[in-house]
Amino acid sequence: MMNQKIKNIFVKGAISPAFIGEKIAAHQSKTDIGGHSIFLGQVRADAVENKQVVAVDYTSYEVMALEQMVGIREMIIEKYSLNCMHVYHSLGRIRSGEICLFVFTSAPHRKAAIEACSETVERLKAELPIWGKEIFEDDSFQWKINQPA
Amino acid sequence: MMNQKIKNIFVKGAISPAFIGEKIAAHQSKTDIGGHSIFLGQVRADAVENKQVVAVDYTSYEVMALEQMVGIREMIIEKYSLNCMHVYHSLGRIRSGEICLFVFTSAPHRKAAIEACSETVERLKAELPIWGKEIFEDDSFQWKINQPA
Amino acid sequence: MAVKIQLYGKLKQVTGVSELILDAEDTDGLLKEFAARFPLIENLPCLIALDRTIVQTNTPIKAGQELALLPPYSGG
Amino acid sequence: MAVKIQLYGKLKQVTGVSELILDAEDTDGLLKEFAARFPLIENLPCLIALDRTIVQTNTPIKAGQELALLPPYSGG
Repeated sequence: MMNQKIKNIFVKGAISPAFIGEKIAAHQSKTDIGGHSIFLGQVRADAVENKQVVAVDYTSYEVMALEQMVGIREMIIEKYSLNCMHVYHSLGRIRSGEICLFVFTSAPHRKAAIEACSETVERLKAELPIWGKEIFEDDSFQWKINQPA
Repeated sequence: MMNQKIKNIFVKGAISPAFIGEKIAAHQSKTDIGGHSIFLGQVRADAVENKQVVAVDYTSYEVMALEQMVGIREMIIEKYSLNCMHVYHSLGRIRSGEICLFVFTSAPHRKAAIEACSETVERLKAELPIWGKEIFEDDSFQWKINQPA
Repeated sequence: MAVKIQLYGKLKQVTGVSELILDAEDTDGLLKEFAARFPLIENLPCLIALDRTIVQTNTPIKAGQELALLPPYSGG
Repeated sequence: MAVKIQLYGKLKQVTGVSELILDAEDTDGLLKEFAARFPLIENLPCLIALDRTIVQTNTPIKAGQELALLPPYSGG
């Protein structure tokens, strides 16, 4: 694992729709791609006992998360013969309605791109050491618990 | 079917990455959404007998396609309890590397958004009367044949 | 009965027209007439849409109905 | 052996520290020491990462290894 190139997936703050548009545009020169699949995680304003979530504060054990992601990336790119895969996860306080996760897979045919994207989302939720603290409007908080798929 | 609101899905020419970014941005006020799934179809520069595809020219029996899409949309929004669904398909000449299909589904949780997007892509490829003519660099052409998923 | 049919995709390209008047009472008769007029494309797979819905079995044609001959779809 | 462990997420918040020195020879011993120091969080589920890999069974700790206590993940 140590001799693999480790790509950073973390971005400070929310992932902007314009950034996503730019990443899509960067693939128009790759004319062997036939399909892109994208998953975006957006912070929900859930209500818990009459209080509304206004933001999620994300932290990570970053060194470990990036190492784990190297293995996930390699395995999935090979399994689905992807042209490429890009993953971005926010750190810090992301407000409701903002995007905190961006997974982007590209392949010659749609089935591979779609299945690779879905599998990447499941694996990173299960395997990357990242924690979300849900912040309510009165500044109280609770630790997020991921639902199984 | 006739009393349903018929939404236009057709756009003249390629779908721009900036347009996709704008559509994503338009969902940031919907704070009950937790996940978006997006599929993008991109024109591949396939080689056929040493000639390369430089573009696909799309035509449709538009009135029928839009009517069929009403049924697909309603069925999938209900089946997956989506917050919303958006579909755009290009007409006219789309060059290799450009985007000709944009399917965008949003739901409170990821599984519904992802499965709805995938099912919409399969259904529209199978059920919408749209035809692609692959244009080669020497202006010769062949009619596109869709691969089954 | 004279019925107007729309042609799409490869059928439009090969025949060189986007509409055609044929004499037919039902959808099987329409296909037979079409094949007689354009024998070279007899082997092209094609679907008939009657009022924008695909018909799978022979169906009588009524005055004013919208008819179209469609090659296999290749959108997306 | 004195070992330094990193704390994350709820474990960091509840203890109020991001690092801790504990005396342990293996990962089970480490968990026992940690529970003795912070009895209130004994019931919190947590994983041990040894050199950035989760260990599922009791594992001896060697000098210089990177240790971390991790609550259940909730990224994405």
